[in-house]
Amino acid sequence: MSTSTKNPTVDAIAKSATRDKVILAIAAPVLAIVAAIVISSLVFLASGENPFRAYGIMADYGHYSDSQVWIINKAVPYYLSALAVAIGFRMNLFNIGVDGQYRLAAFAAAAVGGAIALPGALQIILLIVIAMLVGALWSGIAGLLKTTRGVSEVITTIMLNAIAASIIGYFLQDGRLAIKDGNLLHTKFLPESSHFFSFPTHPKPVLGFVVIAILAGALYWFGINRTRFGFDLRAVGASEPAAEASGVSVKRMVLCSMLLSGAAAGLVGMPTLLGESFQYGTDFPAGIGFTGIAIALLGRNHPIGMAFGALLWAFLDRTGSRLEFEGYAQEIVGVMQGVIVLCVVIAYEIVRRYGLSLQQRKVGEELAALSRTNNTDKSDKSDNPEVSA
Amino acid sequence: MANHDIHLTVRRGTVHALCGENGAGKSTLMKILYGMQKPDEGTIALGGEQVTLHTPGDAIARGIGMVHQHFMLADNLTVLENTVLGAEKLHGIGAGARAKIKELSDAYGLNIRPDVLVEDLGVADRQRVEILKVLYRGARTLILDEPTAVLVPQEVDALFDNLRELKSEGLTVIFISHKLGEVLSVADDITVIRRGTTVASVEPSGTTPKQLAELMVGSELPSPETRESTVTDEEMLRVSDVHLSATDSDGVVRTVLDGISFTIHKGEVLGVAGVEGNGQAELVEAVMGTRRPDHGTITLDGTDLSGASTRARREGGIGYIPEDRHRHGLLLEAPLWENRILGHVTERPNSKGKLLDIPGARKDTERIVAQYDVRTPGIEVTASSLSGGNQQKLIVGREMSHHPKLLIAAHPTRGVDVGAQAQIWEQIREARREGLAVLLISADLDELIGLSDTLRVMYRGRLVADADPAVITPEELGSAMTGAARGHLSAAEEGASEDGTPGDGASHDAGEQEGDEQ
Amino acid sequence: GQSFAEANRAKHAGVGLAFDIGGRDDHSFNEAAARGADNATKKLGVNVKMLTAKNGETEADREQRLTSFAEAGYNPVIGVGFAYSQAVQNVAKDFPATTFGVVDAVPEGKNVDAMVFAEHEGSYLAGVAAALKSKNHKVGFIGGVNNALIQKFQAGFEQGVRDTDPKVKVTSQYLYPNNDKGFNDPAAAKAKAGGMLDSGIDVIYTAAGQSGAGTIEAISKVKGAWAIGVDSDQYQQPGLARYKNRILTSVVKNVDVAVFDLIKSAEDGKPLTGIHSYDLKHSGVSLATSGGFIKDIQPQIDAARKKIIEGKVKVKETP
Amino acid sequence: MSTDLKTATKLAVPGKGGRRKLTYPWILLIIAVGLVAVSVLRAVTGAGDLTSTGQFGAALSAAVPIGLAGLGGLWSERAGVVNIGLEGMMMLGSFAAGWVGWQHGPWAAAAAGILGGALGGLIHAIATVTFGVDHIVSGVAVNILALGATQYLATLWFGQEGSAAMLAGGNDKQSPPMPDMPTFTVPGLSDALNTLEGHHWFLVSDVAGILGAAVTNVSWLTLLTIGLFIGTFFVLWRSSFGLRLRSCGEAPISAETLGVNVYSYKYAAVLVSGALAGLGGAFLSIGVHFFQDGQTGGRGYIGLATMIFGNWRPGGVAMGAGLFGFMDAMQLRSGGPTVHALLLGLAALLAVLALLRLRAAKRTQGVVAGIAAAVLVIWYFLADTVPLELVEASPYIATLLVLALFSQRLRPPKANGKPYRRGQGT
Ligand SMILES: Nc1ncnc2c1ncn2[C@@H]1O[C@H](COP(=O)(O)OP(=O)(O)OP(=O)(O)O)[C@@H](O)[C@H]1O
Ligand SMILES: Nc1ncnc2c1ncn2[C@@H]1O[C@H](COP(=O)(O)OP(=O)(O)OP(=O)(O)O)[C@@H](O)[C@H]1O
Ligand SMILES: [Mg+2]
Ligand SMILES: [Mg+2]
Repeated sequence: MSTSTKNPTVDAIAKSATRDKVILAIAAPVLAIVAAIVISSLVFLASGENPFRAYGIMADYGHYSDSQVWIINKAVPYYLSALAVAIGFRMNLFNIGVDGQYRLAAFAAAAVGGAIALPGALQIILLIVIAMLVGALWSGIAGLLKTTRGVSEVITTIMLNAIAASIIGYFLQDGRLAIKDGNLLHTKFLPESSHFFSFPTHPKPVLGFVVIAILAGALYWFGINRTRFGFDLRAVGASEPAAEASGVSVKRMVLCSMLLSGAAAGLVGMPTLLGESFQYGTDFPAGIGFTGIAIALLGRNHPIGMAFGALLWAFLDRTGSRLEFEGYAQEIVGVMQGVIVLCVVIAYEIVRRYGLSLQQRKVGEELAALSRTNNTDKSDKSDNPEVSA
Repeated sequence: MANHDIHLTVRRGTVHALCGENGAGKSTLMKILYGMQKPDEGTIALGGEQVTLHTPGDAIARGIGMVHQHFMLADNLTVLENTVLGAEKLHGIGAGARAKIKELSDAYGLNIRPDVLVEDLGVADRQRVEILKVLYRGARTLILDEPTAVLVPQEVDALFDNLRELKSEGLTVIFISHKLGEVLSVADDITVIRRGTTVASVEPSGTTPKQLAELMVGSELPSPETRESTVTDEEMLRVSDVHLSATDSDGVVRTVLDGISFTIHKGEVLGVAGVEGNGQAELVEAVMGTRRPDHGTITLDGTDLSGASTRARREGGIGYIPEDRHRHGLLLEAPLWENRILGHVTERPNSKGKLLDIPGARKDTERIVAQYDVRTPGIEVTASSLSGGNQQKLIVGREMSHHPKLLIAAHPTRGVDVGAQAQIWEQIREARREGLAVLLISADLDELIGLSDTLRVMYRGRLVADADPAVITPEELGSAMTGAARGHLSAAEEGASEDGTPGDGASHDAGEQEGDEQ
Repeated sequence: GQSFAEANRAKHAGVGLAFDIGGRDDHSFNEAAARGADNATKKLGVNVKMLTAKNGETEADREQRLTSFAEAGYNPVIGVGFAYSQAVQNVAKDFPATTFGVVDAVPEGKNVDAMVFAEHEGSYLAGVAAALKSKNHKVGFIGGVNNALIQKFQAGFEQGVRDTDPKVKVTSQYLYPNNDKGFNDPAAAKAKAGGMLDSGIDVIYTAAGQSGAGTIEAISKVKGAWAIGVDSDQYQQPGLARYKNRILTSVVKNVDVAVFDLIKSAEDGKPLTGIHSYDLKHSGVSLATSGGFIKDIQPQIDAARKKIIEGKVKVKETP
Repeated sequence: MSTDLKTATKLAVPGKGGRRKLTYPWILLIIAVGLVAVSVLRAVTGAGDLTSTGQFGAALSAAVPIGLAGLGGLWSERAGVVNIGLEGMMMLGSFAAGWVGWQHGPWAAAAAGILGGALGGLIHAIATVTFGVDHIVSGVAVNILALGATQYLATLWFGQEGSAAMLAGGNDKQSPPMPDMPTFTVPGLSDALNTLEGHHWFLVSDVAGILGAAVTNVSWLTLLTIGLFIGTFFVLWRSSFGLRLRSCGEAPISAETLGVNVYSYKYAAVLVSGALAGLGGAFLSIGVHFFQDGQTGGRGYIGLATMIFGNWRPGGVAMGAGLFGFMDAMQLRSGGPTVHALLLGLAALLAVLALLRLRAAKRTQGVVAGIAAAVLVIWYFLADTVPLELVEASPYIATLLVLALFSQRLRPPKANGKPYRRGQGT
């Protein structure tokens, strides 16, 4: 990085600034994880268990190939869900409705997929598009209500979750869009052509949808950081009035990002539908939308951070049930997850604030140093360092 | 460090003025006196007794009251609630308090209505509520931080009458202002602060404003005077018959702008004077397109922009220096180079097609930093770590970099130190020479008179008067701002007596016959 | 790399019992299954390991649980509840040497024992009892979730009432159309039962898992009204001891018998596979008599039972 | 000084129209009109449960936990802290109540619920007030943590093989049962009203049914809740403590300059908020006699919605919770047919709205409302019940509609959700 100022010390300063930035970026998660481990250990100890044996069991069980495949497969929907949440988060929108969106989307895709059979990839593409559209439609209601009526999306999406569940319930009945299979009700099975490919790993395959998840993550990163649209989106998230004044139509962006978030949410159910269950039934996984919120918080909306978050979550899921097998209460995993999220958000805030004041202090010091070296300039009086914002 | 080695002695029963340039540390010093910030070292003695003030509560308990530079009122609470807040022990929060407020209001002629919501009050009323709050707590020492910044000269006089009355009752007043004339007229003692330290204590009797100014900045004060006229007769912006109404939270529709018409030519600076809240901010928003007028047209350089989006307007050549840079001008937690993109994301060098051109934006940010003398160690630091003046220079640089046809400058030098102020003025003047049209809104009447080629006065959402900056005085302008004078104000006597209808002043194109300054 | 199973070659470890949410002490069919396994421990000396589902589980979680058992050498591995249907079918394929059992579902698989119960037959008897005991000639049915399993209860009950006394009006309602919360929401059942009681219904049969406690409580507030329990003999449950005098009878599903049968067959080296229907004839379902409240109508009930066993009455599975 | 200098934008057109203040006569009139309307509806549709004592009793108990959560939200947000963690605080409350209740009875359970919820509030306050974490983020974290903690502790404390709790009827998901919470019935009056209700006289029986609910088998906790609502109004709007607390939600920096310790008021508000939500959770456990995993069922979120619905005022929250409780009780108690009857009521309401809109010269809105009313009437006559799913969703749809129609008139505390740091004011 080069700076405009001719002063040689400045380059060094800039370098140290980058280094600080990196250190600070890692500091938050590290701080959080250490805190979470400490607190979880205390919980273990308080309930008379040996925390280290538990961690040992988890680490050991997690490293087997079947665990790893399981973890990856489980992390894919988590990741997509986190992505959907993060799109909203980047502009201060809180899409709690990912849960309803992905379920409605997966249900619609399953219903259509069971009814028609297009050849080859066409079918898969169609189903994915349908899912994204339905997800977007459902979140769009919240977006529309926010932009036209000013209703908080937090509330509307909560309501829409419940309504989505009822809609699915209405159609998921024998004689409507579902068939009866023992005690279960589900949509017709998808034809062979809608089965997504998978990687033949050992002993179970890894879902091919992981590729879509990676692509979606890359697209998210690129869209947010490298496009004009992404800049507008981030601008709204950083400061709504400033974005408005800069020419961004905040309402349009709200609607857009709500739609995008819903479309991403539409993908959440797809790995399961196209790779595992091939139908949408009463036992279709629910609640991934809420997990997505936790993972987006954990990964600070960063595509890589969220990937780690999703894997960590899946790891805890996997090894938690092993703990149960070994005589621990698997519910400890819920405590760990809660503690991790809480620690992460607090740690991140502490580090952010520390970083900000550090930077302001540095800027002040550097400017003071600069003005000392350029002391010839007598009218130099704006160098009063600003420390408090 | 905001303050160091400050020595300040205030005598009981006097008005003590504190002067210093923007960011000199006056407010910081007062916040220390008021217990809001803690000094790293040093002592405060009150009536000879050493005190430590940890919180505003401590200060209040010792009879110190403060009226802040920015109003400290809760809009959705009534005047009564705002007044008794934190001092409920004195007279309760009911009838007792109401009686006490009435008593104080009558005693000092404050005209307080205790049961109105503060959000329904005007600026001067709010200020009186602030003073009432202090008196209600029985303060013996009043700190007033730039109480006159938002007042017109007539209101300032009234305020000073109030201060003299307080002084005669034995109260001590510490008074902060940039306006040296005011300071000399009301103060018994003056302390000057520069770069966070006291540089002098002077008596008003033996001092001239010029001497005081030199003490403040350490050099001569720059003036906003415009030297030669560059006004052309090519029309750049034409606003005709704009009307804007707004619905507030209670569902009441209010007219905010009414019958606004004016023209700005290439190379012309049109200044709009007015007490804050009379519609200037909304006028700016209407021209920027962040608010949609009910009717009326806005034409820029022959193109009708009335229905265009803000972005289209910016692309069409409108540059914007917003009134509140923290809210409207910057992404405070983003690095400088991202702030450089803000507002011009669709234009080169910030983007190519739909994609951002990050290297281009960075490079250009470095150019702006160098060219506009933005003092920063680099372009990676966040905007919030820059001082106000440097933030403003960055904004000015950014807006100028896209060669606007029209610059909307709302309070371009507010909160900016003198050096930066001079630079900003110079940049506006330079661009004007090259044919830039400027819509200037400012509360600083000297700046307004000095920079403008044409002046208009805004009152209750209308352009009620116009004036020739070459001859107008701040006092005359101020009286027009209170609505006392209308029509054309070029000669003082006529201006005051002329009773042109409001629409009259608004509809005729003052700019056209005033290409003849200086 | 290596998979867990490869790294941990299994020996015979005992019986694996995987519960549905609710867990072993759910006072319902999980508890009954646990009783069967405990019995096996007592009588056959086998080791039993039990794991419980957590809320919001997915297919993957259930499969993992069953796989863990199979990998660790548990045999047979039993999934309690129809939620395990698909998981058993999938996992059974991977462990052909292990016998899998599942309660309330009929998955495919050579090494799968599907244990299903004739809930409709038991419910028919409950219908008979309700019709005979109702003074207002109005009885009610509350289902937790409107799914095929619970519809069997409804169908049997309604038929039993109708066949006994056509004048008696049956009102059947569900707590939730398709939300498993219905098995876990006593407050909802209480409100629903309240509505029924207000409309004059005085016998209510609730097939809603844990939610049933809500009905029983609502009934305890109304003189002369009766509750009919489900799955286990609810008269005997410590949690409901206060209301036991209002529990007319319970339609008991003898899951314990089925579980014990499977374990025993496996210990004997001839593991049961295929569909095993535990019906009235095979004492798979029965009507509890604790409290003696149905003593007076026992003859009619026995007569109805006989007709079903002899095939003279065919009980429908759907309403 | 020219005393009449005002902000022009505000006073350019002197305030006319706008929101009429709801005075007591108006409120009474609205209630009366509502009663008559419901009676007519009952008479026309024959849906007797619409105004029965049982229905209103159930509505009241459904409304209490939601109302307490909403009131909790109100406390916290009036002090400027958004509390989406209400759900988690309710969980903690219902868990604590279940844990204490089976050993020490329902009153101790209520107290434990309050403490449990307050503990959740404390966590939220530490994160948001002390550490300045985004309020919604912290709230979500509290919800996740509370869920994990209650599930874990339930297995440990209720479901441990062979423990006393297990023998008393507890398991991994559920606490052992606790004794009944006493209820009160006004003797005589209750029976009289009950008789009156039985006659099915127009209006008279309806009113009797509704009043009957207020005097028959009412839990003392319900009474306590009503007291808390009234108390909240007086504490927040009529005491200096309340004034300070509200000032922290409107203008914390101003409050700070007046010597108000904003942090401690925010802490107090969030703690009370958690305590109220916790009591709401405890009400659930006490009502069914035990804690159960998943018992809160999203009521914390609904409480949040009623708070917004109620415009951050106790009276409004009570109304919102009442409406929600009414819908919930109705769909649970009598299902399709009664909700079907409501279609007609809704149609009538929409027709009135259509007329009003048309008179106010808002043509499109009026026409839309009119068409919707017509569709509902047609629906009413074509079907004789509504699908269970629609019934189930009706409270959520109702909330959504109300928010969509009236959100513009809401006024949240000005500094709600904004970060506040001491000494950082300008
Ligand atoms: N704790 C601090 N440490 C260092 N610098 C600070 C601190 N607090 C404020 N500052 C900075 O010190 C400078 C003095 O600010 P202050 O508000 O006192 O100026 P002022 O003299 O009142 O100016 P104005 O005329 O604009 O009101 C500002 O640049 C401010 O950002
Ligand atoms: N004088 C009173 N006596 C008893 N209860 C009251 C009284 N005043 C208000 N309440 C109760 O408290 C609630 C307060 O509601 P709300 O906050 O809407 O009152 P308000 O009159 O609009 O407030 P304000 O007076 O601050 O404008 C009322 O709905 C009522 O239940
Ligand atoms: Mg300042
Ligand atoms: Mg200042």
